[in-house]
Amino acid sequence: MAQVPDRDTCLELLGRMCLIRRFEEEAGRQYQRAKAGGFLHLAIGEEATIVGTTSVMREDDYLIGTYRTHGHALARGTPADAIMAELFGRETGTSGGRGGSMHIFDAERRFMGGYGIVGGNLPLAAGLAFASKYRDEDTVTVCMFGDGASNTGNFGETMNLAALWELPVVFLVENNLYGMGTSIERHSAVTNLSHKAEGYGIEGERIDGMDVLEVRDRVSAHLEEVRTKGRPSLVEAFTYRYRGHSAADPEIYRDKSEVEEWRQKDPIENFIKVCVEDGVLSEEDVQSARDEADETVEAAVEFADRSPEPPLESLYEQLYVVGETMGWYAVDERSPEPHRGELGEDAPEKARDLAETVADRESEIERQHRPGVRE
Amino acid sequence: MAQVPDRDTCLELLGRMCLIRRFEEEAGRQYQRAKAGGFLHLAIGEEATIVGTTSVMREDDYLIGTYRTHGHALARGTPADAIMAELFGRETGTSGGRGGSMHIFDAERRFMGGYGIVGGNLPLAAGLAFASKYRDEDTVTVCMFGDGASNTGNFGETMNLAALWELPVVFLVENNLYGMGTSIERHSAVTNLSHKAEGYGIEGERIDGMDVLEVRDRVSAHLEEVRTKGRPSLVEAFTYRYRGHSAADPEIYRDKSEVEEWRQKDPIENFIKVCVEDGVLSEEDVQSARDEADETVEAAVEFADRSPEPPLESLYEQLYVVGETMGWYAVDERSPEPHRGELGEDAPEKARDLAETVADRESEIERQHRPGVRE
Amino acid sequence: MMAEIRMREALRDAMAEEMRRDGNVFVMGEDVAVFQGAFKVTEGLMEEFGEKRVRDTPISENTIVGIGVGAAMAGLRPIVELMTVNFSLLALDQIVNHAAAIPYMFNGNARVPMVIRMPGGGGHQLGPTHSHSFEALYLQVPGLLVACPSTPADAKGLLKAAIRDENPVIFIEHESLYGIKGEVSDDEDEIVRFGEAAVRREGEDVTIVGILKMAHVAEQAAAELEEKHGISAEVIDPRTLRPLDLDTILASVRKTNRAVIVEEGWPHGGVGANLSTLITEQAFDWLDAPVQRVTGADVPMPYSRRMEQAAIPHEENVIEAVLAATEGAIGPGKGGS
Amino acid sequence: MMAEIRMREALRDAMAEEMRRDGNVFVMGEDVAVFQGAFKVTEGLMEEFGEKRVRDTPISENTIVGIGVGAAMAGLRPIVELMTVNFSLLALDQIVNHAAAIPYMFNGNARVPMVIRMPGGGGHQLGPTHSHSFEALYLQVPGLLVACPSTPADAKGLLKAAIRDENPVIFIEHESLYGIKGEVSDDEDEIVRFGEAAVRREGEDVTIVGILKMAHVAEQAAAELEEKHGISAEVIDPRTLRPLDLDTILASVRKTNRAVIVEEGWPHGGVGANLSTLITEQAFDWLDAPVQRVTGADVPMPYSRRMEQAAIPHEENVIEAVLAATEGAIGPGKGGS
Ligand SMILES: Cc1ncc(C[n+]2csc(CCOP(=O)(O)OP(=O)(O)O)c2C)c(N)n1
Ligand SMILES: Cc1ncc(C[n+]2csc(CCOP(=O)(O)OP(=O)(O)O)c2C)c(N)n1
Ligand SMILES: [Mg+2]
Ligand SMILES: [Mg+2]
Repeated sequence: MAQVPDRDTCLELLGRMCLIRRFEEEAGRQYQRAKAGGFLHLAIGEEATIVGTTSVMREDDYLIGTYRTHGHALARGTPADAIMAELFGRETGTSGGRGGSMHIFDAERRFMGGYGIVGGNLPLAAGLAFASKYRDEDTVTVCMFGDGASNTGNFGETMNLAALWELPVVFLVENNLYGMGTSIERHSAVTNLSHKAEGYGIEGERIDGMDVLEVRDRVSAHLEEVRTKGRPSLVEAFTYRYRGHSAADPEIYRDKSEVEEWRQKDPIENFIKVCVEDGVLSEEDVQSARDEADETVEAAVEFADRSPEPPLESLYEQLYVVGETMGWYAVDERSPEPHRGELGEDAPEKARDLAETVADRESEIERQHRPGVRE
Repeated sequence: MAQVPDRDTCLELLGRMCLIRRFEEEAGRQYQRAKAGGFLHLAIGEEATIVGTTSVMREDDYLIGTYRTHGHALARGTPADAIMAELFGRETGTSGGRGGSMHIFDAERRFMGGYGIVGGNLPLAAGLAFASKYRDEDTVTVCMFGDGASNTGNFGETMNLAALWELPVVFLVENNLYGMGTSIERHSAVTNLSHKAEGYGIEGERIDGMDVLEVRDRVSAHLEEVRTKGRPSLVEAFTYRYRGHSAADPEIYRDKSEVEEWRQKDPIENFIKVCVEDGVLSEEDVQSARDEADETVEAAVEFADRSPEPPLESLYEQLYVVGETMGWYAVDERSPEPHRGELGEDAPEKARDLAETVADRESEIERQHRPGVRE
Repeated sequence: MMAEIRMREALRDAMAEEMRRDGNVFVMGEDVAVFQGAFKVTEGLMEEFGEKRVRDTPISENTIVGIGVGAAMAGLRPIVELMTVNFSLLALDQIVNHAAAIPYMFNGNARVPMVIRMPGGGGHQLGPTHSHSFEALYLQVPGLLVACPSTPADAKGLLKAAIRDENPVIFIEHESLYGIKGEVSDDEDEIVRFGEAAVRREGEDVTIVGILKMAHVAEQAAAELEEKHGISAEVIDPRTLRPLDLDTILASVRKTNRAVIVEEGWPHGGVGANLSTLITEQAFDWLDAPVQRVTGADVPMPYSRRMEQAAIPHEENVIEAVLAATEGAIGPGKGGS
Repeated sequence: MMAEIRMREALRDAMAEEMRRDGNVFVMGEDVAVFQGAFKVTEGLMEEFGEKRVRDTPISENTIVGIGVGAAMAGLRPIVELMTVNFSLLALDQIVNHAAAIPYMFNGNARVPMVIRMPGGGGHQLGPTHSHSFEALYLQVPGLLVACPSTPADAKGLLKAAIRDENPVIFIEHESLYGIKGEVSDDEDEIVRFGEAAVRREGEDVTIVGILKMAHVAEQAAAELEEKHGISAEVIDPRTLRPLDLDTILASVRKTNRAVIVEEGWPHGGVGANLSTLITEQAFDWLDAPVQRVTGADVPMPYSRRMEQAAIPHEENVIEAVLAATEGAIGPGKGGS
């Protein structure tokens, strides 16, 4: 077992993990209240993997993740306000309400995004790392993805290319034993994922993703090695999500008892035990970490709630950068207005017109039959 | 070194290898004469890998390959006539002149096709094997592909799925050290491809692809194992193509001396030496194998030459099967004829009309600027 | 016998009936077995047919489709479920360069009798990577058939036809329609043939063509047009886009002299653009106004609720387009009926 | 200064000039470095710029594009070459769900300034998997720009613009045009802006719109129409399909009252269908005949030489369509000019 770090570090780790836990719980609640829409993938249970990793990253290192990355952004320092606002689809969200829960983004903190396509972030990670190397910077990219993603074509392609080009990436598999409702034995021929990239020349290590200190310890070693040797590595963090894959998952694919077993390894409770036993933190420290998380999340909900929705006339904004090389684009071609190409300019009023006619209602079908979207 | 087999087998192996060599040389010549068009990928140098493999396959085993598969079809027993006719774009070709050199096909001999998309045949191979397993047949699928194809997303996906579902496939990499003009060290992080699928649970073996007896020996062991244990395996045959990637390759990426070195390991010459030294074959046997190959190929050219081109009015044939569930389809929408949907029936005359107007000429641009297509 | 069932049940029944009928039919896809389908469409299938014929796959879209193609070439009849159309982009090489091309490229010596089912469409705040409508992409490809059912009865009848058909079929479902109910025959021999449009409502003044969820939006708009504007709209659901029953659409347009196409996808090069062109080419002299299109907005789908709704067509948009089409006949009169 | 150079040289020069100008520009793709490009377009680049900036890749289309996207997000300006459009289907997820979606989905907080170059088209007997024309597929996607140059000058000017542009650009080249020669400026500051069509030939009786190789076929047909039929055709090459300079096309159609669109791709939902719809919507009252389309045949491209030629449009087809458009104005006269 890794050594217990200093008090500040312990407070930091605990604070972040509590914040993620609280945030996710609240997000789930807000989703039930239909404040947040779409799919909602919570990382409860996986806090140690996330926080352990980000706590040893440099500020200029890149992080990139999946559709389950509220926690990753929080751990990187993105304000809870902006993430909750994104879940609420508000203008003040990390992605201005355009991306939603699956597409959190914070370039300032080098959280290079959550991505809805499984495996889609792997090549992007290689691209970020390529840019660092191209510019002779010694930043490392950490790419987090799921066990299920290790079966995508992108996995093999990216491992080979990253190894071949010696790109500075730590590939970190959050192995939570399931890709949606399919258990790892049913989706991956080799279930020890730390070996999965060996054929591409990338060595891997399996670590206990429930133990924030082990994650810190091992990931920092990998970061160091990748940073100095300039070669990619693979870390398989063995972890678990307590909740369903997304909000509407009936969880018929696993036993309640399995979830209970994993709860015994709870990353937060166990870390607290270690810290209190060690004496580095007191019960009061723990309580105040929890309280602070509560407050932050409560404030985030309030913030999100009073934030405005993105103005409907911004529907076509940010799609293109207009400039020297392309002076205009056609905003829309929806009848019965004339084609914008004829007017030659972007025209937000058109968007507002369209939007306002319809935005405050949903179609009949929609209302009558909210489908049992389960993902 | 593997034991020399009986006389009949030796004659068979020699005959097939000579036939492939001659066929490929002649194909190259016919391409220069513009009798064959498109891309032309020759397998000269790779005959031992091809013939060694097919010689130990059962008749009901499936074989599937790439765009470099004249030899594979020949080895499987497809008449040289039909392959040459396909290269000539004739009706009597294996694919009726629709597929060309890259898309040879012979279901009758269970040669399930050559495919132009690198890596595209890997999932198909898994599908063929899946069908065998589904039907409780003990046929094995042999899937041949290049070193370059091992970098495609399909490789990883298919290896995992084949291992997971225990599909009876022998994956055989024809490692000829180059993917087009890119040498293996420049395209693959791990250059010993026999290890490349280990992370997916498939063990591999590297064999000498220039030695037809070793190929026979090892591939038959793999076939046996796959057939009985019902698990996929990987064979890396180390081989070489003497010719350019395709007909127009200037070969600036390798030294002439490298080619010369490999010519010393010529699969046909060395096999002849072994057989003659062993006494199982005489010089006359060898000569008559060569003569027979000459004759077969000469006859194939004649056959192809006098075969008719596919009738232009068949342009739309074989696109769909029309029947119970779909009674018709729109043949074309090219102006100025009325849309066929209005007539409700397939109409070959329309195709002929279109075709005849244009077929005997090529556009000006076309004629003036035959582009330097190099692939 | 008819029973009122939901679209997802109709689809399930179609698969179950065909699997009982033909041992070569099997289902594979991500989470189709143990999880019973991301949208519950394969519910109960694993229980009835076992894991051999109802198979969970890893997340490997191109290979899943490719295994289907290979198995079909060897004589099986795979039903491949891609969890949503959004992920089908990862499988497009196997769909276009393999499934669609193989029968033609091998001169009919190989056939690819398979069905690729996939739900799509927006409306659930799934954002820019999960809300695509790709009908317009698939209808381009020769060698494919493309179905897009909008009712439980069509879903069942078309899926049964698709499974029996010898060609590769792209079977597009709409996520918002899985829950709608409708009368569905339980005659196991009944199919809906490809290439036969359905006239959902007869009318005299304008022809509205809508697909998938937009077939319903079109019907609702037609009802309101009748009620509030005294306009009699004929509503047509093509049901399949390849082959496309243009005859039925043209017959209607030659009667009404006006047409509006409603789709959820992007405007450039969309289903509407294709239909508008075909109609104009064939019935130019019957048209009293240009064919109107109502489409999704030309953006990746935004997440925010009101914005997403603004990007998706609604009855209002259809009504607006119909009014433009019926009042917009400026200039000297056109020929035709 | 102008020099007569080939299209492939013009493209190479565009890349070389922009690479000299901006150290963030680099080129990657299969066989672009040592082999100097499957079609020789990157000839000499590795020699000048070294292997760091001119990079051979493994055959991993989706990841090649994805690396470009990631590098662009981090501030580089990648030029990714896909060996041909046919293989771009393997990269479509990164192109559509990532490159095109990212700027919008992250509300402009990320940009993807990259160029994806790829040659396509038929005519060289490459058969069903290697002869695609995918312009119609790419023009559908919001977030992308789409260029399709037909002359060396446009190739250079548009590629330079594409490299400098902040948006992801699909840059489609035609394999048959690499060898054509034309006058090209060597002014390093000259670009061709996106969204500006070129009028290749002025005329009064009919507007012919053609892209890529079909822009040349259109011009040749126009010459023959003048000579043999006394018909004066205006020929327009849109040069970019996103954004599309519809204004120029409409101005022409409002003058000629007739239009013919020529493309090499498949007819269903093609470039022609899109253009025909746009023209008809905006200039309905000016049209004396339905817009005619000349397209490739609705089949995977057959290999056999004459058959392939039969599947590709030629001058004869264009002339036939123009004659149909100019004689086909039956019924009462139309309004407009
Ligand atoms: C390419 C693709 N295929 C399918 C999906 C649907 N899907 C979303 S999450 C998921 C499971 C992913 O599992 P894993 O990679 O283990 O990550 P986890 O959700 O467990 O964190 C699936 C199948 C998708 N988003 N993208
Ligand atoms: C997906 C895809 N990308 C690129 C190409 C172009 N291409 C054709 S063959 C080839 C090289 C393949 O090398 P390898 O797999 O080693 O096979 P070999 O030609 O050596 O037999 C390339 C890049 C293609 N056909 N398909
Ligand atoms: Mg998982
Ligand atoms: Mg090779």
